[in-house]
Amino acid sequence: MELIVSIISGVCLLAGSFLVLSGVIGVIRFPDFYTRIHAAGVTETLAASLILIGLMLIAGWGIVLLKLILILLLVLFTSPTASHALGKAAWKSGLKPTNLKQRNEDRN
Amino acid sequence: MILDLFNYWVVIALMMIGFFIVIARGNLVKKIIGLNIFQTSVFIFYISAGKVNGGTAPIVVEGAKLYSNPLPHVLILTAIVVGIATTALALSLVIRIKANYGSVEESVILKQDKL
Amino acid sequence: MALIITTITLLVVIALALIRAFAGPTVFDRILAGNLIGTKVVLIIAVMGFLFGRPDFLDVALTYALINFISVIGVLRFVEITRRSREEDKS
Amino acid sequence: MISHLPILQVIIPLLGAPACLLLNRPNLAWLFSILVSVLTLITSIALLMQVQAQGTISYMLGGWEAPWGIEYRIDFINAFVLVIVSALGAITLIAAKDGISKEIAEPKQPLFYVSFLLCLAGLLGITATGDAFNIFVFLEISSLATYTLIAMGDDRRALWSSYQYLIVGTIGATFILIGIGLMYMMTGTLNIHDLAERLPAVTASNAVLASYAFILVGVALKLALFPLHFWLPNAYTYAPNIVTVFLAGTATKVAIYLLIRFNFDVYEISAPQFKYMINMVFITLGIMAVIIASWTAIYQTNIKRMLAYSSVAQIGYMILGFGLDSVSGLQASLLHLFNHALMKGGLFIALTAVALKLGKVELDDLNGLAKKMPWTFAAFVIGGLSLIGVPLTVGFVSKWYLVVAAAEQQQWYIIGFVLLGSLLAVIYIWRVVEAAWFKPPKELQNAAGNVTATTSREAPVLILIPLWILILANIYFGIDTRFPVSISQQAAQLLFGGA
Amino acid sequence: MLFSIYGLISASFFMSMDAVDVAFTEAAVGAGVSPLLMLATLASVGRYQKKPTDPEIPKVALLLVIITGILLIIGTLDMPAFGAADAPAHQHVAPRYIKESPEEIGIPNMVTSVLASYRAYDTLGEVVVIFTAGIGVLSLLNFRRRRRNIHLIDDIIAIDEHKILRIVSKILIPPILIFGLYVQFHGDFGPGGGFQAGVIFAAAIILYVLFFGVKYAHQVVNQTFVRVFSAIGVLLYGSVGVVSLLNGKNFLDYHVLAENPTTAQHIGILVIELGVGITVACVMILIFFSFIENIEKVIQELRK
Repeated sequence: MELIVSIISGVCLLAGSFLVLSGVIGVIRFPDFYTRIHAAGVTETLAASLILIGLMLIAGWGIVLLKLILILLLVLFTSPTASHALGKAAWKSGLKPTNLKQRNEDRN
Repeated sequence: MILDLFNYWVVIALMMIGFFIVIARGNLVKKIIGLNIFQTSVFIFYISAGKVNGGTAPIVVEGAKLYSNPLPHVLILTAIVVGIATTALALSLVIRIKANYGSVEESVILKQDKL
Repeated sequence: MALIITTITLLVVIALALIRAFAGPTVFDRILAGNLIGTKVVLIIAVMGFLFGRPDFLDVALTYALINFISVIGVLRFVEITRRSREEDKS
Repeated sequence: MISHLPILQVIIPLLGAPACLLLNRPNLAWLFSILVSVLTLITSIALLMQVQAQGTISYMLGGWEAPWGIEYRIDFINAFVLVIVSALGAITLIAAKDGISKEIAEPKQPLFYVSFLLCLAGLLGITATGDAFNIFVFLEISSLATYTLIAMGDDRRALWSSYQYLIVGTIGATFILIGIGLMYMMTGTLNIHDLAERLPAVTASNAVLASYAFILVGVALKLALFPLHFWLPNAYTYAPNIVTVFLAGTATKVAIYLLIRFNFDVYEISAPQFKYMINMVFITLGIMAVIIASWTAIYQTNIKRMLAYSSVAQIGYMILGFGLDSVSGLQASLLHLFNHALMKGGLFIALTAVALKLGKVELDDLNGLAKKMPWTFAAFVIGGLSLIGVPLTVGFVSKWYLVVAAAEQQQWYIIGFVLLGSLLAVIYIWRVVEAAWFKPPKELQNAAGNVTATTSREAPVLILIPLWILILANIYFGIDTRFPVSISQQAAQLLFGGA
Repeated sequence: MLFSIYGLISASFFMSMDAVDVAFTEAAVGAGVSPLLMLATLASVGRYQKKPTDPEIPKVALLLVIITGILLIIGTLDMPAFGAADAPAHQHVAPRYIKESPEEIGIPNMVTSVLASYRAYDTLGEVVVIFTAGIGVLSLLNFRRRRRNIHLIDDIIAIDEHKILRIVSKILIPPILIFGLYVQFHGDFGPGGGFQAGVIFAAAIILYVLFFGVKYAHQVVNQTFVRVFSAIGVLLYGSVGVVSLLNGKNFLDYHVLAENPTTAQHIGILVIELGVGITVACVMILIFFSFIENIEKVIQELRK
C-alpha cells in the first residue's frame, strides 16, 4: 500500500515538474505577451496542484496535510486571478496581440 | 579549500554590484535599489556564516542533533527591519525631492542649486 | 528521488523565467515572469520542506503564496494608477 | 532604582518619544520633552558619579549574563560622553520652542520633538551599550531620526542634504555591519568586552584586519572625517537651526566615541604591526582636516556653513589626538570633545537667534546687527574666542593639552599646524565679528524688506538662557578645569591601562 | 518588478541556509513591502527619463568598488570554511542558545527565544527603528492638512473596476487576517512572529485599499488610529521592561511576570511580540497611506 502511494506521489511530482517546465518554455519561446500568459497561466494551476497533491500523498494525515490543502486552495484561487488581472491590465493599457499571420507574411 | 569560500565570494560580488549602483547611478530611486541590494548581500553574508553543514533549521525537532547557528538569523531579522525602515524613509525623501525639484536625477538637482 | 528531480526542475524553471524577466519587453512580461517565479518558489519551499524532513516550513510557503499574490496584484494596480494619472496629464 | 541607572539613561527618552507622539500638541510636547531630557540629564550625572564611586558598571539586560544577553557597560569614557550628549539635548530643547517656531509648521512640531527624543535616545544608546550589534541598531535609530530632522528644514536643499546624508549614513552603517559580522565569524561573540578578550587569539588573520578597516571607514563616514566629510556642510547648513545645534554638539561626538571604543578597546592589541601606520594615517588626516577645512571656512559667506566647515576642522584636532597614541593625546581628544560641544553648541544657538530675526545667516546681512542684539553677539564673540583657543576659555585648555601631548613625543610640526589652524580660525571668526560689531547697519534693505528686524530687538529669553548657559560654561571650564580634565584623564588611563 | 524577484530569490536562498525565520521576513519584506513602496514612489515620481550618465563618476566609483571588493576577498581568505561546524562563531555563544534555550525559555523556536528574550533589547531597538521611520515618513509626506473625504485615487481605482479581483480579494482578506494572527501567536513554535504578522496584516489592508478605495479603508483604520497605535505598540513593549524594573529586576527580565520561569518567559514573549506586531502593522499602513496620499497630491497638481 505504501509503495503504491509513494509511486503515485512520484508520478504526480514528475508530471507536475514536466508541466512546469513546458510552461516556462512556452513563456520563453512564445512570440507575444498574450501567448506567454496562456502558457504560464494554464500550466501553472495544474502543475502546482499536481506537485502539492504529490506532497500530500507523502505527508499522511496531520497538520501538514491541512497546510498543504490550504496552500492548494490558495493557489487555486490566486493563480487564475492573477493571470486574469494581468491579461486585463495589459489589454487595457493598449497592448495588442501580435498578428502572427501578418508577421509571417512580413518575414516572407 | 578555495571552494569552501566560494559562497562568500559570490556574496561579495553581489555586494559590490549594489555598492557600485549606489555611488555610480544618478537616479535617486536607482540609488536606493542599489542600497537595498548592498544591504541584502550583507544579510546573505551573515546567514552564510550561520550555516552549519548537516545542520537543520534552529527549531527543535526530535531526532535532530545539529542545528544551524540561530544568532545570525536573529541579527539579520533585525537588520532587515532596519533596512526596510531606511528604504521607506529614503523613498519618501525622493518623493519630496521630486515635488520640490521636479526631477530625480542627481545631476539636474545639483545644477539647480549649485550644491 | 522524485522530490529531488522536482526541485531541480523547479530551479531550472526559475532560471528560465528570469531570462524572460530580464528580456521584458513590456512591464507585463516582467510581472508575468515575477508571478511565475513566485509560485515556483512556493512549490520549491514546500518540496524542500519534505526533502529536509522539516514539513513545518509550509508556513513559509503559505506566506509566500499570499505575499506573491498581493504583490503581483499591487504592482499591477500601481502600473494602472500610474498610467491613469499620466493619461490625465495628457488630456 | 540606583542600580538601574544605565538602562534608565536610554529608556527614558526612548519611551518618552512614543508618549510624546500621543500628546500631539506643540507646547505640551515641548514641555514633556524638556521634562524627559532633564530627567535624562539627571540620570547621566548620577551615573557619572556612580562610576566615579564604584568604577565600571555592568548591567545585564533581561537578566541574561553578558555574552548571551546584551550588556550595558558604563565606564569613565562613556559616562563622560553620556553627560555631554544629554546636557546638550536638554539645553537645546529649551531653545527649541522659539527656535523652530518659524521653520517648522505647527502641526509638524510634535513630530519634531518625537524625532528629537528618538535621536537623543539613539545617541545615548550607542554610547551606553556594550554590545556590538546593539550599536548598529541604535545607530540606525539615531540616524533615521537625524534624516527626518534635517529634512524638516524649510529650504528645499534640506531635502537633498538629508538624502545625501541618508545614502552616506546607510553605507557607513552597512560597512559597520560587515565589520561586526566579520568579527563575529572570527570570535563568535558580539559583546565588546568579550571581543576585546577574544580577538588577540586571532590577531594575525586577514578577516580581523578587514573588519577593522570596515568599521574604521564606516565610523569615519558617520564622523565626517576629513576626506569623507562632504555630506556634513550641506546637512548642517540646511537643517533647521536647532537641529544643527544638537547635531554639531552630539552626533559627531558619539561617532568619535565609537572610534575610540573600537580603536583603543577592541582592536588595541589585535594589530600591532599596523599600529604605526594607522597612527600616521590619523595624524595626516587630522592635519589635513584642520588646515583644509579651516581654509574653506574662510571663504564661506553663509555663517552656518562656515561653522560647519569649522566643525570638520575641530574633528581634525580630535583625530590628531588619537594619532599621538598616548594617554595625554587621547586626553586632549576627549577634552576637545567636551569643549567643542560647549562652544559649537553656543555658537549655533547664537546663529539660531540671528536666523529667527533675519530669516537667514548670510555674512552681509549681519552688518551692524550687534547693536540690536548685543547679548547674542557678545555670546558669539566669546564662543568665537573659545573656538580660536584664547586663554581663559575652554578652547585654550584642549589645545594646550594637545600641544603638550605632541611635545611629549617631540612631534613639533604638529604644534605648528595646530597654531596655523588657530590662526585660520581667527580669520573666519573675525569676519563675522567685524561685520556684526563694526560695520554700519544696512538700513536700506532692512527698511524695504523686514519690519520685524527693526522693531523687535533682542532674541527671545528662551534662546538667550541656553545660549548663555553654554557660553558661561565655556568660560567656567576654561578657568576651573578640574572637572573635565580629571574625568578625561581617568578615561584615557582606563583605555590604555585597562585594555 | 525585477526587484521583487530578487527578493523572492534571496528569500529562497535563506531558506536553503536553514534560516527559516529570515526567509519568512525577507519574503514579506523583499518580495512584498519594498517593491510596493518602490512602485508607489514611481507612481508619484514618474518614470525616469533616460539620460547618459556622467562618464567621469563611474570610473572613480568602479575603482572604489574594486578596492573594497578585493579588501573583502582578502579578508575572507583565512576565514573558516563555509558550513564548517567548528568555526569559532558556532563555538562560543551560540551553543548555549541551542542547548539550553528549550529548557530556559521553554519554546522550540530558538530564533524566537534569542530574538525575544536573550536579545530582546535589540528587538526593542528594531521596533523603535520602524517607529522612527514611520515618524519620518509622516513628517515628510503629510505636511499639509488633508481635505476631508475627497479621495482622487478612489476615482482612478473606480475606472478599472476589476470585478473578479474585488470578489477574490473579498474572499481572501479575512483568511489573510486570520493567518496573520496565526503567524503572530505561532512564532514560538514555528517560523513567524510579530514582525511577519504585522506585515501580513498590513498587506491585507493594502489589498483592500487597492480595490475598494481609500475612503472605505479610512472608515476602518484612519490616520489618527494608526498613529496612536504605532506608539502604543512601542509603549506596550517598553512597559514589559518597566514592569520588570518596578519589580526590582533588570530591564526586560521576564521572570517577574510569573512564578514559573518558563511561564514567565512565555508571557513576556507573547506580550512583546504583540507590541512588535501592532507597531509594525500600524507603521506599514501609515507609510502606505502617506504614499497613496502623495500620489493623490501629484494627480491633483496635474489636474490644475
